[in-house]
Amino acid sequence: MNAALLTFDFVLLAGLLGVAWRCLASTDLFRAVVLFITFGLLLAIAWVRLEAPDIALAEAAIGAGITGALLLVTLERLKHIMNRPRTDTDHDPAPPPDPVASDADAPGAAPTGDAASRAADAGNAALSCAPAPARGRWITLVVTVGLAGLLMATLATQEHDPGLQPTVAEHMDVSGVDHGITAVLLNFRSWDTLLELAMVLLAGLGAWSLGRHDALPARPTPGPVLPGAVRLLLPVAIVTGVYLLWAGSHAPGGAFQAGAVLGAAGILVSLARPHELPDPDPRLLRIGVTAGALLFLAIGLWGLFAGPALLTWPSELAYPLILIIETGATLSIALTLVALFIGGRSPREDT
Amino acid sequence: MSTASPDTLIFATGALAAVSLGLPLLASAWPWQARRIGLLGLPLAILGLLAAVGLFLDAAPGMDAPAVRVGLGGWEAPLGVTLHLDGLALAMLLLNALVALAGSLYARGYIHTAAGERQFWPLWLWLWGGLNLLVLSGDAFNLFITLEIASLSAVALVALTGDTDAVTGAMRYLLINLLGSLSFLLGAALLYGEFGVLDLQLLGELADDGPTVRMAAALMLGGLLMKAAVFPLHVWLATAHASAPAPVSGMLSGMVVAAMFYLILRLWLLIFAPLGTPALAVLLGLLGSAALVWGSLQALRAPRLKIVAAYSTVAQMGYITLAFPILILHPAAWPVVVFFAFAHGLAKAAVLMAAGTVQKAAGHDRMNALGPVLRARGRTVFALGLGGISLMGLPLTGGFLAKYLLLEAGLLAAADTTTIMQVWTALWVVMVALGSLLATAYILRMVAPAFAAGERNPGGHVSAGMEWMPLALAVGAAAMGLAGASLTGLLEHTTVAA
Amino acid sequence: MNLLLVAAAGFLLLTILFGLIRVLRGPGSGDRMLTAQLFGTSGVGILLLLGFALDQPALVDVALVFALLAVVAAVAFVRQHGLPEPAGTPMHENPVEEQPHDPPHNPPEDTHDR
Amino acid sequence: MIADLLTTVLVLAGLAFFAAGTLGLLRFPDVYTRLHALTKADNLGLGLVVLGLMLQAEGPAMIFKLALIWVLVLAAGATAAHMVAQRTWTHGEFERRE
Amino acid sequence: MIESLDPGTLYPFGGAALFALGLHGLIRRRHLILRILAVNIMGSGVFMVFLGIAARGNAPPDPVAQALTLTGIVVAVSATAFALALTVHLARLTGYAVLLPGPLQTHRDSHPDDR
Repeated sequence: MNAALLTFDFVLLAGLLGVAWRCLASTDLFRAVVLFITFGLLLAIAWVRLEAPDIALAEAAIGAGITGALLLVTLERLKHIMNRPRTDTDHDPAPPPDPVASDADAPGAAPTGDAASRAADAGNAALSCAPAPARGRWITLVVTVGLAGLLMATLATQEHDPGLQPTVAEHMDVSGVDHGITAVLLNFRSWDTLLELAMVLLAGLGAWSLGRHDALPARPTPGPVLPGAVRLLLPVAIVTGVYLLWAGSHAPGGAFQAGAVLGAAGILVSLARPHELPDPDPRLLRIGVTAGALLFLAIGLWGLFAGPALLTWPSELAYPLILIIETGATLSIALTLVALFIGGRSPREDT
Repeated sequence: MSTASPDTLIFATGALAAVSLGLPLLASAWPWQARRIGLLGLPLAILGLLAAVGLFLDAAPGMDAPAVRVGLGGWEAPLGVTLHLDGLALAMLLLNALVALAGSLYARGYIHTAAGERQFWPLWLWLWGGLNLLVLSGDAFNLFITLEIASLSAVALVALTGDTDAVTGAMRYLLINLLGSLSFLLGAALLYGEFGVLDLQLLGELADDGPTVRMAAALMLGGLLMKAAVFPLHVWLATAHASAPAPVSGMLSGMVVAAMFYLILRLWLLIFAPLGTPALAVLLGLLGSAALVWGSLQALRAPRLKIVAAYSTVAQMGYITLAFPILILHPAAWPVVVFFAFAHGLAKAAVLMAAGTVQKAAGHDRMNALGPVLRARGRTVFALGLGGISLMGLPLTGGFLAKYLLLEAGLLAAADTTTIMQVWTALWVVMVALGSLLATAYILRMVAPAFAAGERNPGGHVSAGMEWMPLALAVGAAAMGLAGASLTGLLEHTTVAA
Repeated sequence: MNLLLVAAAGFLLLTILFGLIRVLRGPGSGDRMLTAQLFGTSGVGILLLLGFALDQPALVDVALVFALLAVVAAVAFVRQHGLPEPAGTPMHENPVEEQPHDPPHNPPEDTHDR
Repeated sequence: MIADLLTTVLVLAGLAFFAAGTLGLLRFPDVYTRLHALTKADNLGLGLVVLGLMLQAEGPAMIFKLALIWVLVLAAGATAAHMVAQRTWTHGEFERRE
Repeated sequence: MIESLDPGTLYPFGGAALFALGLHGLIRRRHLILRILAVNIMGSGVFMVFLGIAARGNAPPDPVAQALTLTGIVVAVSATAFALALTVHLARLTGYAVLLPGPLQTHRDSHPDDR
């Protein structure tokens, strides 16, 4: 049995390394992105093999739902920018050289293939990129292989250390939940989780500070397939999100996985857009994005004044407090991920 | 027993952390009032900080361990995240407070469009708060997250001006930061793999001389050296610092780079000190000297005021890198690094903000066409000059005090080592002197047009804050020369690994 | 029984690795997207088989999330987002009034890629 | 015992369809034929595996969850295949096998 | 040999290899999207090392290391989302999505007044 599992592990690791190598060595961006999505899938399976279902859940929700869609839309935006007729000369007086001409000689950039797919990607010419420059090839290879060797040698010398698992098991009864990871995330090391919510919020603020997002008119589709799929998937996604949030206290799940699933559902709706997206008042959107972290800190302050230190939950109140915090965090994360996907701040903010 | 009982200090530490996170969160939730939240909240937070310093100074002699350790969430070291407040942390909090306050009052006049304020102030408070939390934290993984928060807010602020150079610089800065943070995290992972503990102080007690600690040291210190723009990895600094809004450049050159060196010092004092070998000392010395020479030469060549200041940061960071070889031979001299961070932080923030004022007034900052504006604006030129003098290290300024202590430590270190190391230490001492000479050259190049005769044209309108703040910082940098004793007193109470 | 399930999961993993050939060679982006969709399904299959082989019922939730979100990437691929910027409000107008030093330098001379 | 035997048969049949799907994906000449291979692997391949696993499931909740997963994968496969085909059809000129 | 290679020891080696692969890609490739993917792959390598450490030995996995990895994944996603937004913004400004070579592009010595 564990011989079969061992071969499974070897094949999985070989697949991971192969996909990662091909992804970083490809000269066509779209192929790199698809390989990266596959890499995320294999990674989730690797986390399953490492007995970390929570992380596999997060990797699945974030890898399949958020990062994949974000990369694909970024490629579309880059393609739109590159192919836009350069009328606005104030930014770039000399029009950039034609991409296809300069990259025609790049090896592997123009594979032969059936006409339809090739023609379908005429617009993708902007997405091909030159292979890595020749100079400095060997030095980087030697450095990175040396680093990998050193890391593996160091890891080989480390014998098994039980880590903090016994201490966590010891304090589980006081933590208010009976799932190890949620107890660590929201009770023992809740300061890390609070700062991590701040990090998600900060990424949203940074993306908003760069500029406004494109216009988002309704885009009715000719056929019934997409609206039908959205109508089916949306309620199931919301129910799954709430289920994951609820299950977090006693089984794999929790605020981030639920937030990512709800965020992915929001991204699906903002992509399909059967009818005009509700454009919320910018002030409410800003409060909504910050609510998760603010609520977390506010409840934590109570510990600062009453209890021994900041972020202390009294053990009998721990479970309801943790649930409230997780709900707030889920909503804020979902909102921020959709805002990050849409790209800029809403034009209403600057009027 | 001490007069102020430690639990007021524990409350103060917790309150400092809560305010450093609360202010930015409030500003992010209500960006329309973010400017008012910043201008009211920052002074209050700094008053609280001064109170905490007072409490700490008279409670510290009585406390057994020279640091206040707060287990957040009520969970003690190995399980929970601990905040670690000692003399070194308080000194860096003070520096962060001074530069942030001056930057905020400066930014009041510098950014006057409503849209700009809504974007600038939340990110600005996140940068200040992130650096505070970085200094307070005593846990390896928590340091990774605070590093990410500080770096991301700094990158977003650099990209705020929206012109080509700013966004290019911001992108390069972001990639370097992500690389640095990931190597820091891998180092922390290796340490956790070996010792099963993440708290820095506990790691210091457990750390031996094995391959894991050596590899973790290489990864963590390498990542931080990248973020601190030490010589071979400094490429990102000039573009990012030169094209950012002036208060942000001041904060970046003044505090962010110094915070990275603070973290290197903290890890060095607690965990990695026994790894210091003479070979490492020579390597760091060579890097520092190369940074000094190369940065100064670039500063001499740069056509724009802000770029001169940015390259001078690369050069001055060479000084701090030079301090480490002397530290390896003479460990007790570690306060030199903090003195340099303070002197350089205040002086460089003054110079960059003054350069921002000149640029705002003249419409550009190309040095060969700044004569009229410099001649007309006495206060700004005085700020530039005074900050420059502290960078040069002329007597009675903060820069002089730091260089003097470095030279003194160098001579002490040279007294009791092998002859080869004495030769190398002598070389570092010579490099420090050479660095001062080069600094004099590029500072005078910046200020010289003001003394030549010629027409005077004050250029565009500049708000009062933009004139007085650089001056205040420059005076602070100079006055720091006289306040050396109190800073040393504060730094005495710092946890240093046995 | 568990041995069979693990072997089946391994077989599905091999089908994914073979499918990679189509991703590498596939001339058009449509082919690559289809292959990514097939990998999603095989991924769900592997997770379910492993879930029952190692009796970790949580893996069924992971498979559920994968099944749910498999369509998001395909929709993102199809629904291009390439819409024009809002009229009259250039995307990168400077929120912070920074004096533009001067028009940006002309593009670099050496070969570059995009 | 019967359940284990049935599960084995069903899972192996499911694998056969997955293999057929992958083989079809590699061998078929153009986009439109490849998507048929993909959808076969979806509905029948996974369907049979899910049926096989249902026999091993303990409670009705797990059986329902497995069925839900299968329906979702069906929907995802159908939608993706349709949209990809539509996009290739509208963007690329029609490619017919002479 | 077979028994000693449980996931806890095997996967950290894979993680180290992924970290090095990502670093190689980050240094070599100059297109920003590929560099962001390289950073993500490096991050996955670090998380694989962390989770490998958590799963060592036959004791139940260490929840602290897994919680840290979850936190790291969310931090990596937000940093990636911001990096992609910055890349699109850079492409809008300069027309290229690649960092131009050379340390400093802002030398204005090519400015008409300076010549």
